[in-house]
Amino acid sequence: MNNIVIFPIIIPVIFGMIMIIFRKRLKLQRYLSLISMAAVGIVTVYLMLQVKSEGIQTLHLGGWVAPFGVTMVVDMLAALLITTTSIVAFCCLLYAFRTIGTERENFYFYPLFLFLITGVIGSFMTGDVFNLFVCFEVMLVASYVLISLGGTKIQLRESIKYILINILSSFLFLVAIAFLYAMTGTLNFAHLSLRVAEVGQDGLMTTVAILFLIVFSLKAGLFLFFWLPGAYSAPPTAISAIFAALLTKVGIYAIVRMFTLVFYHEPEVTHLFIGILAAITMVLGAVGAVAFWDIKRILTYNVIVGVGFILAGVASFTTVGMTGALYYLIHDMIVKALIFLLGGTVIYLTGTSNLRDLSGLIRLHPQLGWMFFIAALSLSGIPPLSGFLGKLFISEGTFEAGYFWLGAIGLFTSLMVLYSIMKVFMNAFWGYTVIKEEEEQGTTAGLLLPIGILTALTIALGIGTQAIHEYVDLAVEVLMNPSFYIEAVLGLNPKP
Amino acid sequence: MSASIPNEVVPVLLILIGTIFSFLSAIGLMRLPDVYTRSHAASKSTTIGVLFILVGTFFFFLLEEHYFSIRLFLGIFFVFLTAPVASHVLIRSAYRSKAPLAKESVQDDLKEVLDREDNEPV
Amino acid sequence: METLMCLLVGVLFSIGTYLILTKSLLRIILGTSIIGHGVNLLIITMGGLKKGGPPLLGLKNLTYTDSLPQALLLTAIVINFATTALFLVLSYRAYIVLGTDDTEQLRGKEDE
Amino acid sequence: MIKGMLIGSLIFLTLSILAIMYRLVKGPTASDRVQALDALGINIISGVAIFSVLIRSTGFFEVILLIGILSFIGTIAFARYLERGVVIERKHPK
Amino acid sequence: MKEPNDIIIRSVAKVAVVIIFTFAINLFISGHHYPGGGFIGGLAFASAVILLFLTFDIETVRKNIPLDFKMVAAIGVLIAVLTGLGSLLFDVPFLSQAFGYFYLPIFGKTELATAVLFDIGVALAVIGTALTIIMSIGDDR
Amino acid sequence: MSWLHLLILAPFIFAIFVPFLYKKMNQRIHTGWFVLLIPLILFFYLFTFIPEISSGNTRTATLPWLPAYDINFTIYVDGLSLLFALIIAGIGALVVLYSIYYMSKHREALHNFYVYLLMFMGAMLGLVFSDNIFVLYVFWELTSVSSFLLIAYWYQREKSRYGAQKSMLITIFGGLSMLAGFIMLSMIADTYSIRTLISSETLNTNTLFIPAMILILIGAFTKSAQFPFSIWLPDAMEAPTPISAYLHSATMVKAGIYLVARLTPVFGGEAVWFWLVSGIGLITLLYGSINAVRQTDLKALLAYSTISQLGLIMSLLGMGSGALYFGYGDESFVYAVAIFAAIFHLLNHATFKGSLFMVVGIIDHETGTRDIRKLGGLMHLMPISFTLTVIGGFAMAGLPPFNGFLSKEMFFTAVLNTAEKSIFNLDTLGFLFPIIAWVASVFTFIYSMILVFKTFRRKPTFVRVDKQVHEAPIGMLLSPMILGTLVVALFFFPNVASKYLLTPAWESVLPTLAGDLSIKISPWHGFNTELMMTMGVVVFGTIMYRFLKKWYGLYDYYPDSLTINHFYNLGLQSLEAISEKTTNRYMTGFIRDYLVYIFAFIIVVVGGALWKFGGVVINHSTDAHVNVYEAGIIVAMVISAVTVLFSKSRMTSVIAVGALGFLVSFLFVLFRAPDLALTQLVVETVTTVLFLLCFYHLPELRKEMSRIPFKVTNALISIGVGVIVTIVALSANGTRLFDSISTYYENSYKLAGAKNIVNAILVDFRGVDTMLEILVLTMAGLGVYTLIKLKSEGRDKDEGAE
Repeated sequence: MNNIVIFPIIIPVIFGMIMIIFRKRLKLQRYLSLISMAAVGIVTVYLMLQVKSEGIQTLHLGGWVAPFGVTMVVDMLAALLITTTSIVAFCCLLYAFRTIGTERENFYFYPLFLFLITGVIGSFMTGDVFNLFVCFEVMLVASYVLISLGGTKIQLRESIKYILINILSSFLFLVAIAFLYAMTGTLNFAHLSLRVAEVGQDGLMTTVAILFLIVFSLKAGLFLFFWLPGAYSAPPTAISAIFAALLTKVGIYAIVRMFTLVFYHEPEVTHLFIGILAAITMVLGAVGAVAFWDIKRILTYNVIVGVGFILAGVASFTTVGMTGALYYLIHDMIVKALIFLLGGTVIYLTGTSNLRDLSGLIRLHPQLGWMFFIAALSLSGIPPLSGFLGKLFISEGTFEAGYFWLGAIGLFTSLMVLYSIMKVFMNAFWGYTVIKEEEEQGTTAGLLLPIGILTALTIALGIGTQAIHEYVDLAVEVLMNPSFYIEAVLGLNPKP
Repeated sequence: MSASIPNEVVPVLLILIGTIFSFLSAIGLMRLPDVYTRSHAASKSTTIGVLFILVGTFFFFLLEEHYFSIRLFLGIFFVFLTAPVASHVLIRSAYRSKAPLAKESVQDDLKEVLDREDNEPV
Repeated sequence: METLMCLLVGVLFSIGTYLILTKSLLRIILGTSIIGHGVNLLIITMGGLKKGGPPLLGLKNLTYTDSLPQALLLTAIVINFATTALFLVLSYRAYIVLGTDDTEQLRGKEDE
Repeated sequence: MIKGMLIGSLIFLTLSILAIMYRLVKGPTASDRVQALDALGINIISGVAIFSVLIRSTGFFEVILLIGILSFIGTIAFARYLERGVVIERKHPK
Repeated sequence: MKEPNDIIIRSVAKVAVVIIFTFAINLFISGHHYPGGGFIGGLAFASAVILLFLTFDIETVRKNIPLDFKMVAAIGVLIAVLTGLGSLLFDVPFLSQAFGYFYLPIFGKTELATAVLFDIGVALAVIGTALTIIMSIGDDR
Repeated sequence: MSWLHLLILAPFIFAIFVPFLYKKMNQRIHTGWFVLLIPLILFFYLFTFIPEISSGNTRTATLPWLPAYDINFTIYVDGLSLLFALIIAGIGALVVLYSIYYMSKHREALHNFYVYLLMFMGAMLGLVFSDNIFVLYVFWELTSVSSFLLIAYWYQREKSRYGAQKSMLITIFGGLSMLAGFIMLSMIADTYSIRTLISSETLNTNTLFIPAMILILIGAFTKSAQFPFSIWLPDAMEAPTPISAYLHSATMVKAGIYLVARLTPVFGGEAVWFWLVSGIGLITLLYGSINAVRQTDLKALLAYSTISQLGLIMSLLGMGSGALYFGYGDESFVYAVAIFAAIFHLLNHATFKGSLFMVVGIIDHETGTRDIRKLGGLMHLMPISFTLTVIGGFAMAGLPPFNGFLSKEMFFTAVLNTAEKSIFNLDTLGFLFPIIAWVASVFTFIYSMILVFKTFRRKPTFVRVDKQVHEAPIGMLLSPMILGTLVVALFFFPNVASKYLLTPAWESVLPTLAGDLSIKISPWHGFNTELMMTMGVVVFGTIMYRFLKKWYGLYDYYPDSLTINHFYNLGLQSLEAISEKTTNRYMTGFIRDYLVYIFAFIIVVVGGALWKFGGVVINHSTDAHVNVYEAGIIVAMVISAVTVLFSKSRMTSVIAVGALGFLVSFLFVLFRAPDLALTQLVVETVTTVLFLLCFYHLPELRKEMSRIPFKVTNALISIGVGVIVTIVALSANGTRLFDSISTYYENSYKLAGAKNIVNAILVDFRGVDTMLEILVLTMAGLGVYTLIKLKSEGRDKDEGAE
């Protein structure tokens, strides 16, 4: 029992609710949201350290032992992800202060933002498949509201598509849970794992596994990403940045969890299938990224490529591949938020997202330009930035698993990513400066801080990977050996 | 078992009667020509039917299980109170939304009133 | 009974899917609520039907039906309600602002 | 015997429900359909009641009352809508 | 079109609303042992208010219930969460509920459970949300 | 951290201070003077290594970077890396010195320039010293990045950006393929260390060996601008001339050569390696030299000449790798000379090409143009430059008394030797080697002459408008003069260099043969075939140069549309166009299309999985019995659902959905779920009211005006979904493998003090679900509120403003 585990989930809820009550006091809301995100950050870091020193932390909510109650489980994977989440969210929040506008602030932007974080963190921590559904819904409903917050035409149009597809995927999720429950009679991941392991993964179980895969693919944007480009380009920058950083990652996390803990018996089927989907995703994402001359579109298609790449590592189902996937997951959360914030800043400064109308920003905004450059390199996994190690290990993992085509596609798409993102850089920042200083639409004052933090992070993560390797290795160890997780949750054989 | 037969039989008979009423009203609902005539079937006999059934149920549990259900009692009261009103409101709305009368109808008392209302400047 | 329910669920899914695939927003919403019913019935079916009395301990039953799917379903219904309400209002709002309820006209290519 | 009678009643009730469904599908006006819906609600009340007797459970009385309430509210809402096109009125429309 | 009079429905509605309120509270309180609970009770309560909206107009109702329902919902969630947090004071897992039997002067032997407090939160949240939704749409012209 | 690490990191560290220095000091002192310190210090420090390394020792030092994954910054100094490092630091110092005069401190953004330059220098040093393949890769990519930045130094120019993008795409493509190759190599050998790789024995038995080799070679070829990847190099000439001299002739493009040389002990002796390296090298040699003649821009000419010379070195390395086929013995030494020649020519090339670039920069700087057609007669105006050009150009053409002659002779020796080999099918194709070499040499001679004479001889036609053309300042000439001196010095004292630099480097390329080589480089070997070839080159080259005008037109017959450049441009364009087309094809923005994809995917995948893995299990045995009335209710439900499907009025649909809801809750009652029935009812009613509220505004349902295929697709998909769900549900129902955990909850009165199990689960056992669920509800409420109010309040505000 460790009650700290619950705090990352409830701190945002409590603060958010308080903010709803003090709706008209915007300054207070800003402070409160910042405080709560900082608190979440501290707690998550504390939890991460605790997981490292004491093993997997569990909390049987309400005191009901697994599998009867809902158990919150923080293994290293979850700990890493929630820590990254809180950092990224903190930066997006800082960015939002300057850009989101009082109108949205008045209409519960901060509470909704915090609830989104609750949903995301909850999804990372929960040890129960139905609770995962509920946490997904928390996240999704928050995102529904955030995406439509402001009610502009494009927002309304895109949010209809987004919501409809997500409602369907929620239904599918429920259907999958129902099937799983009929067959196994339980909901707890650990217990499910035991029961599935006991009877083996027969044809029907594999089918259900694939159904789960489809559900999570819809959320993660794995192959079924059609909702993603539109939805991510509709809302304001701070919101789309947090979406890009977190939402798809939750789906990825769910796939990782499900297919390492429960449905890991038939990797030639399920994981190969993930690999195929990942390959298609990468190709289509990269194709989409190079196709357009619009910053937002280029960035959103890059999100898709990232998803495919991470799951390529997962598909390999080797220790190396998983390590890579994990590094890349963390990297992707940071760098996607970063690149979206940067792209958003460019749009904010110039008022256009069409690359053909942009030119020579670097003369007036050198810091912005260089940070964009670093982010762009990091995005395509150029060493020694944070994406490199992930890329290396994912490729190695796919090779080890014998999926050479997958690794090759991964590497080649990273070149296309580089092309697409450098296109942005070269067209927006280089060239003759067309805008005079007086014609500037806005300043970067205050926007550079969150961007700077994230840039520093991507550099630091690249060079200082050694600092987190123990954590990642621990996470992978748990992923590759489900028994650790099961023991920690069900207490069959408590860890020494 | 044999001693309890009268206790059981009466409520169950009530229920059966109620069901028959309901069934008749349903047939009425199916067969009658227009919304106004059907409302007779829908409101009157359905209400009677449901009341029989509910009372039967009420007594069944009272006699058999010695269970006095305040909820059921409240339910009977509520249905009795609202069913006619609902029917009334519905028919009024039907009339105002100009649902057609059956061909066999001979009289439409409110026609003039409504026409006058419609022709008034708003 | 379960077999029959599975068939019913299949029919509800079919109809709901067809409605969702049409162009009118309103039909789409109705489609989601029909699929929603299908999902609900599926969940309760998957828990096994009529295995005992209602899950109320005061009623002197010997056995009870599976209570867990019921609880899950309750949560699911509520969440479904919340999203449906949001979706409904969103479509309504979208109709007011965009002036159409035809999803084909919501492609959104023209202004990019 | 008793059980048979109750099941018979339920079957009767089902038949009524099907009859009501006929009306609901057929229409022809919206009022007819609302009426059918109202009748359906009341028939379901009966159904629940008979079912309670059948399985001798007192657990469903809340349902009976609530169907009564909600069927009423639903009917009123539909009636309002049919009559005025508005469900919730405002004294001072903008 | 002239406003049709609503005497019949209004007088019945007043009675009905009282019954529904009572029933809603009953559903809510007895939810721990009989069908019902915070959610159903809350929504039943909300449906009573909806009935009021339907039979009267929005301004009248709002004048009589001058609450910001969003705040009600927020307070509801807060109560639910804080109930859970309360268990931290006793060093038991989050959301641990406690129950016990007490002899109260009038009610005799009564069971009190913190779960009821949690349920109050649920009910408030549901009421707040349902009414927020209904009133927002009802307001919009 | 050792001094060696500091050596590599010093440029990076110093780069951080450059912007500050620039800001504070540039008004008085050119920033280059500060920067110059770094390569000078490095050069002299590295110089001190020569005695130790040349005596056959090596040095290593390790700095942990990612010890957890054995990726450590291990430095390995041997002959090869030291030679490269000396070139990097030496030419680096000269280039910085040259740039001080070349780059105006008033007009140019010097801080950027020097930061990139230092970054490159550090990266390049890291590259040659790294023992760990992945660290090597890190530096490899860093050189690509810094080269990208340097090419686009004048980022306003369209052409600079184009060149930068091209070089980056190609070199990073190569880098990625090299990475893949490295990964495979490390998988085979289970090590990341080059030293260990070299000493591993049985690598070539693995199936991944050849793929890894080819992938790594692609990396090396792209970097060293080998055919057909060479196209980036001419465009890279958009960089400032010091950069062209440094990166794109002397150092960075040699990285590929370095890599090939470095890995020769691993891959050498394989037929694939031999043919790829030497074959591509020769093709590049020919391609570069032929194209160089055609150029009118001096820098472009030099760029193609660089390509050609790189090809020459590459082919030498390839031929030399044959030595490893034989193992230790006299046979192998004959071929091992090729490697020596490669190393020697590499050094020579760095000297003469560096000086040539610098001179061209001077010409450009003084005259304002690099176009050969406009230039001419500069000999008298710029005598020193002319002298330097003659030195460099003749060395390039392979004429005595310049170092190029020596290495060219050795090259001819190598090709002649190779042609006589009887391994790797050389007996049939070997004759091509000398022919290609000779033809390429002729062209090399021609373009060298063009460079020297077209620019400086002829009549002084060139007149600059704004100022008098005159010789460059001495500071600018200093660097090329030093290099020119070296060119001559190397001809006269080649064996000094051989002893201290070349032989140690050679020994590290062929460690198994080390120790016994004593190559005496001498300009005179008697009248052998090599000399005849050289003379042939001179004679034939002179003739062709004389009649250049006559045959120059032949170049025009080669269509532009067949150049690699054209393919590159076309490729990129069509990549974008096709991508856009494809993406727009499926990303229609029409939600129905997306849903069709999703549903179709579900049907195919889930159905396929069911069918393929035999998941269909139909088993009714555990089913509850069906009562007649239940069946009736279900029929009623189907009827109401179908009504929704076919109704043409929204009221009917909503009423039918309402009826469905009622019936569902009745089913819940029949299934003994009172709580569910209650919830379902309330939710249904509230939803209905919401529907009615929104209806006031939404339009009446229209008849679906759609084409028949549209409807048929929809129908098929929806039936498919229904069938799939049914089958899976039936199967899942038939495979109840375990008892549910829910029996536990039946003790809820004891456990939680609740008699209503469902409620107990909701508020207690799974309380957190409920907590989050009301959070969802609250958010939905807020969402509805904001959706409706935010817009209208905004509108109100606008109205108030008007």
